[in-house]
Amino acid sequence: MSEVIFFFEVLAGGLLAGVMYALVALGFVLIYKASGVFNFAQGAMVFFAALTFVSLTERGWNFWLALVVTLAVMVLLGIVTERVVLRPLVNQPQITLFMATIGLTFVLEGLSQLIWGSQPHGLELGIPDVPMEWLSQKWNVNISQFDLFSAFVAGGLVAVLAVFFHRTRIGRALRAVADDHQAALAVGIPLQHIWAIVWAVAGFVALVAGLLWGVRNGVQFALTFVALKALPVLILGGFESIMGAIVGGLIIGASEKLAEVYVGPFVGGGIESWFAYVVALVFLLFRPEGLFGEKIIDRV
Amino acid sequence: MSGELTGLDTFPKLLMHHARARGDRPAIREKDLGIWQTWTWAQFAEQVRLCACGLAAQGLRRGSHIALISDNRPRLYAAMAAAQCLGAIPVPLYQDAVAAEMVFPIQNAEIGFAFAEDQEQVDKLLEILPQCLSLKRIYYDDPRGMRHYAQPELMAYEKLIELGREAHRRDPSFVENEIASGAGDDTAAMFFTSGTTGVPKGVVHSHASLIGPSLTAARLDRLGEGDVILAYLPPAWIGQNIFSCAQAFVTGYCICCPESAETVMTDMREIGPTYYFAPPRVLENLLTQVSIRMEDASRLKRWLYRRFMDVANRVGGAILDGKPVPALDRGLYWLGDLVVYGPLRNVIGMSRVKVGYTAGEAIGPDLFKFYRSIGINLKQLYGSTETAVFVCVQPDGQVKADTAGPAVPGVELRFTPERELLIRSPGLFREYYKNPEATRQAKDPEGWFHTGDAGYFDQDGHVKIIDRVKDVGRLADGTLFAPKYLENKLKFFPYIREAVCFGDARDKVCAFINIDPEAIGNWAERRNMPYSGYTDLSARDEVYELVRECIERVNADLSAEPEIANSQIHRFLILHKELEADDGELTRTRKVRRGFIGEKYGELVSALYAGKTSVHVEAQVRYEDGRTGTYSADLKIRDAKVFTPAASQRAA
Amino acid sequence: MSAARRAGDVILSVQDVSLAFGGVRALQEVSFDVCEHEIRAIIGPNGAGKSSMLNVLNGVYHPQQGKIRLRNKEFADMDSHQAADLGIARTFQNIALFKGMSVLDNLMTGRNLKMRCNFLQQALWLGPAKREELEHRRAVEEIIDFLEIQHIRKTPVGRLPYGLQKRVELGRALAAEPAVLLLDEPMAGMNLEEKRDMCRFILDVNDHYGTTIVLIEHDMGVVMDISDRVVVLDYGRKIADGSPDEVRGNQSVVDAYLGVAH
Amino acid sequence: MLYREAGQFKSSYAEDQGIFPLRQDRIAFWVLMAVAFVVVPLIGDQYWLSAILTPFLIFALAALGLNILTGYAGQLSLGTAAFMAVGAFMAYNFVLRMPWLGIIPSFILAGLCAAAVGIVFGLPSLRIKGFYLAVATLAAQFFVLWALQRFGWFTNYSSSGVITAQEIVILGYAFKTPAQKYLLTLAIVALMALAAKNLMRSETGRAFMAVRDMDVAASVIGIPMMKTKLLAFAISSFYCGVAGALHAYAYLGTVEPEAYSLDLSFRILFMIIIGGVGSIMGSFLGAGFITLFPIFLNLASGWVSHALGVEISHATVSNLELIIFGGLIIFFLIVEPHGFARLWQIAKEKLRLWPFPH
Repeated sequence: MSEVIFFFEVLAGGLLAGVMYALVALGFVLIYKASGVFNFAQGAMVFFAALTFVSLTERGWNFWLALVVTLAVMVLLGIVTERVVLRPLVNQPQITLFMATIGLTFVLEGLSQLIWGSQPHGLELGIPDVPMEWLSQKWNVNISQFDLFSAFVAGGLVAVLAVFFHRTRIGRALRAVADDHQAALAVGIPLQHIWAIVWAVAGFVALVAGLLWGVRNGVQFALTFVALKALPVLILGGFESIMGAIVGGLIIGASEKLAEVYVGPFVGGGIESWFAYVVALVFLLFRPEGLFGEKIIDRV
Repeated sequence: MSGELTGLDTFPKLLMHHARARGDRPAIREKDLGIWQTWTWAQFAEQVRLCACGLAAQGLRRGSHIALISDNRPRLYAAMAAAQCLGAIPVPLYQDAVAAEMVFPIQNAEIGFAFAEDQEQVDKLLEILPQCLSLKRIYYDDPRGMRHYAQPELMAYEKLIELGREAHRRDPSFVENEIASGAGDDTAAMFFTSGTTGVPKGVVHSHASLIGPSLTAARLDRLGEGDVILAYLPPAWIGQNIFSCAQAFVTGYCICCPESAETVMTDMREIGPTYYFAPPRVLENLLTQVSIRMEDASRLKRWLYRRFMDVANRVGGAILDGKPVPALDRGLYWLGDLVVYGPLRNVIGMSRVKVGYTAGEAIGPDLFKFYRSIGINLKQLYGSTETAVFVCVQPDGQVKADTAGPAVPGVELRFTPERELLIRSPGLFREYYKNPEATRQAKDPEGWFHTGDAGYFDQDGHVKIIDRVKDVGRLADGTLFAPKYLENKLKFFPYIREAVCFGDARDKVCAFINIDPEAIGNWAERRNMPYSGYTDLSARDEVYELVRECIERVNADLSAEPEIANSQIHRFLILHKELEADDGELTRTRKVRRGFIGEKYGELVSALYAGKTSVHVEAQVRYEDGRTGTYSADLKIRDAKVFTPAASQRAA
Repeated sequence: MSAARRAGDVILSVQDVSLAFGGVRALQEVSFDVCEHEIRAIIGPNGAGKSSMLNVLNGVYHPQQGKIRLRNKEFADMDSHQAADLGIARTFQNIALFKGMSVLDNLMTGRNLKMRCNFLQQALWLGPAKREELEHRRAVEEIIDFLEIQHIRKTPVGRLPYGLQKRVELGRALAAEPAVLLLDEPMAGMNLEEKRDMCRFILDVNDHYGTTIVLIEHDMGVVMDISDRVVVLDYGRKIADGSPDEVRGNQSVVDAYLGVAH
Repeated sequence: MLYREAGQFKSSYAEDQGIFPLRQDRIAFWVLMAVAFVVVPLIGDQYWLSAILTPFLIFALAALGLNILTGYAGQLSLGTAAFMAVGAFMAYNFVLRMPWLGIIPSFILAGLCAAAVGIVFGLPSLRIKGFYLAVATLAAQFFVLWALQRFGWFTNYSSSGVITAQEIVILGYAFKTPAQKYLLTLAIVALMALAAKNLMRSETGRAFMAVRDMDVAASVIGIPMMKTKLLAFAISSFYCGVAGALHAYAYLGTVEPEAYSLDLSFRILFMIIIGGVGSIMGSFLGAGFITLFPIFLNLASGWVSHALGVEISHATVSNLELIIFGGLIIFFLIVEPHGFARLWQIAKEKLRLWPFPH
């Protein structure tokens, strides 16, 4: 019995961690959907957002003020990125844009540490990272309060984004762009604005992810690596599907935790650094277009 | 003849000599399939031997003629030499001629054999086959598209070589025997003159008359087996034949055939010939290209180009001639050579040119100087089909823009009182084929060839050709009047498109001018002068002023030449319309028809001589869209300054 | 002109081929054959299934039903590598050249199946690898000469104008010395002069190398002039098959081209 | 301007297909070789040889490996460092466990091991392309490092996970001094660069580029997709493996798996972006730039702090380095996506046509 409970505990922990992965993956998906850019800098954006926020609060700023200012900075960053990096590279192959975002990663990493210093910071949002009392009392299952909170935030974010994409004019424009750049241009949507907006939204998502991850792991350089966690999620879920990012995140999170617990000991542990990738790869071999991607037919 | 070549009095003998003496050296290259495919002299000789055997097996006999219609290709030269081995006479025909133009030569020489480059040439020959009953065999070089031709006359060159191989196996000494029985006096080749008037004439040359001048000229320029030439002009023209065949056979240098007519420039750059010939129009096109491409260059490059071309203009020619030049200029020129002239020679493929010749028509002094100033040893020569090209050649160090140079050693020159140039030389043709009447007219009993060209010796003994004798007139005071000479001088200015000079039997020379609308248009634009077209420009005072300057510079030049100093241009007008071939004012080859123009615009001519300052014209104008209208205006007439002749100055 | 050309036995035949993408039926029970040395055209209005047919012929698409017979071998479907191996080469409607490579290299890739040296020999540029490379260069130069593209030999294909790219693509296909050459709208997007040149090259290829040619074309006029026999497709079905004259007179062909409702 | 190519014509295909068809280039190349092999070891000091030139050559080799895969065959990889790690640690193990093999065979075997690992991680390339593949190569990066750290056999059960490369002895001759190590590295790199050039101008290279440029067309003309892609992975990884072995033996001496982190993979990717994707020379130019640039930056910060009298901390310099690197990557992608190699090529074209612009 306790083994079953332990299993569910691990599973739940994995799923909740998966939500966190999904949150980062969401940022990738947003930008990819709207601009076809695989934004490797998403991790650096998470780091940049969290570091900016935490540095502001440490300087005694009010939580909300710091949040708004950080958001403003992220929006500005999105706009600048669009102007300086993406616009000159329009019509270049996707791989080129991808490499440009690797460059952007370096710039952001350097910039954030240059401005705020490279020492690690702790971050508190007021929600303790302790097991939910009633859950542990009633079923003896340990699930972190903070994890649940994160899950709610992520869920809320997805809901907001869904509304944004489907109900607002800008959202619909974004989807139009994702479907066909030429068509979007033809109906008179200024592509540059769209891109700037989507980068700003991605910045917002990065901020949220940064805060949540910051609480969990502390705000430090290692935060940039969360992006690496999100990549297998993307492979699994497909680059263009918000739903895929969520489901992929859950699968990766769960399988990773389970593997760590049940397989890890046999190979000496530490497998979470690569296990997610292997899951994704194995998956890919059977379904190259990802979970929610469309089957591509090569037309010649 | 030098020791090495003693007894080698025919081309086949020379060929076999080179095959022995420098068998491994390249004889002929062709850009084909991406690389310069090369025949060594030994391979060339072998190919010729097989081809000769093949032709003999096919019935080509001593003294019969074979037509060659092809661009410059190694196999063309092989076929030519093969025919000569057998004592047969190659008759190269212009490959761009239409079929009808080939009928006369083939009938005239009763040609039974023909070598054609490709399907296009074969088609022409097949078209005229019914008119040319003598033509029995046609060999083609390029089999492309020939698969379905079933005519019995046709045979691929490869097949001919195959036949030759068999025949050679049967009788290995056949070709050598045939070659040995040839002699220098045998006919080597026949060239048909283009025949601007009347029917073409076949100019018959013996081996001796081609080898002699070729050897003399090669010695003059110290050509040797290391030299390279690009064969890009029609082989039917004697010049091409001399440069890429006769002289190669004499010296053993390498002939290079370009890939196609379009790639001549690239091929030239790759090959980098050391010996070069180009008619003035080719040089002019090249210079135009240089100018156009330089205009697109960056500011810095244009500046460098302008600066250093100034230096080159000043001292380049002198340095090339080995004359003393101040050290500073020498330094500047060296620098210019590093950054401008050297690279320029390189990109136009003339880095390695030791000697370059131009001939055929008058060359503009600026054009001529340009090439010399950037260090290309371009020289002029004078000659014709009948004289095997080399009559006058400018030796190194005695190069002038406006003469043809002194006579080549062994050539005798003389001017008749009518100023016609007469020539006696070892290079003279034997006769016009089957045209004793014409032969008699051209070659007098003492062996002087009447060139029909008028000219005189300048102070240094260089021959100066001014015009055709029949066009040369006299002014009232007896001065030589060579209208074409004057007109050419005027046309060397970019602003002047055409000029028509009058003066025969009159007291002075006057001229009609056609401005060049493009050049003048550019000039006007640079000066922010709005204009509506040719007619508008031609009436502008500024333009008159510009043209007057040009004329006065010509006059200044003329004043230095005692023979024609009095034919300076006194008065001129700019015609209100461009001279057109459609209106009968120009020939189809764009030569002015002076007589016709003089009659058509009689009023203008009389106004020029009557001393008026303007003349009224009323004319039908045909617009570009085909409509006609009338034009009526007063044409201005202007005087140009004339200079006291230099000779009389000195006398005074 | 076609009467004079010698057509041989059937080299390629298609039997009852059907192809569908999801619910879209691109080809329905199409059958026809191609004789050796002939120029066989497949024509039809837009969306008739011409391109699909071509893609089936060289193994890019795999039909759900039907058979393809090449010489004496029968295939339910083949992959494109196998097709190339059997001597089928093709060009594409939207030029599919290797943009980053020169004309020469593009043509050289066409000969990859004929190259025998392994990569180690190539890395060392040893005798056999070098010899092989140079031999094939020579063969490719013949094609360059044949197609009159000497002047662009070393130009990257990306820099060439459209018409020349088409010609280079034809060259790449020819470099494989194919038995059957599939041409996918060889004249699409060309001006009149380029079309005339292309026609000449197609006829020359057929004549000089004896290559069997299957071409699809949208523009009827050109095809009728150069092909020996014509298959007409409409909505994935074969509606006519015969000499150009027969096809031209066929009522259903006329209807298909004029857009008469079925 | 410096070129005088009139008269440099080719009368055989061998000449025409030569690596340096122009005489001036041949001369320049041999002069460069003479300088690299003779002059540099004579005049180079320890620091230059061991801290700059040797690593430059090693990174150039790794960049060359990546360029074969990414630049020529079009398969983006982010796992270069992992293949280098395989090379380094396997070389160590071969020398350790089979000392009779000798250094060079050990290096080759290490390279082959890297190639094998490359093939395994290249397998996904048969199904996936582009970013998906790039992400898949990250799996190699993480898995290999994990394995090296986790399994003691690789490090000969060294407690710290650090290995110390054995002395390089070839046929009884020991390569000890920086100059000796430099020369060994140079010789290996030169030979491998030559081999790469030969490969890229042969059928293999054309097949790579065909797959890169238009994979459907490539398979239609008979280029086997699987073989070509896996071969690209194998050759690329072999180069990276040998570079890794040299990295351990000729440069660092002692290495731990962490030396081959994702950071190094990125660094090498930057080398080919800045140097020139799809260019052998570009690999060298890029490696040179990325190796020299931090040194220059350090020097420059020294001058600046000296001039302004401000102390610039090491952290600041390394952050600046990040920013400038990142900025340069973006700059190059925007201005000249083909990097230094293309700039070089353009300059050369200009010089050949001088004074004409085109």
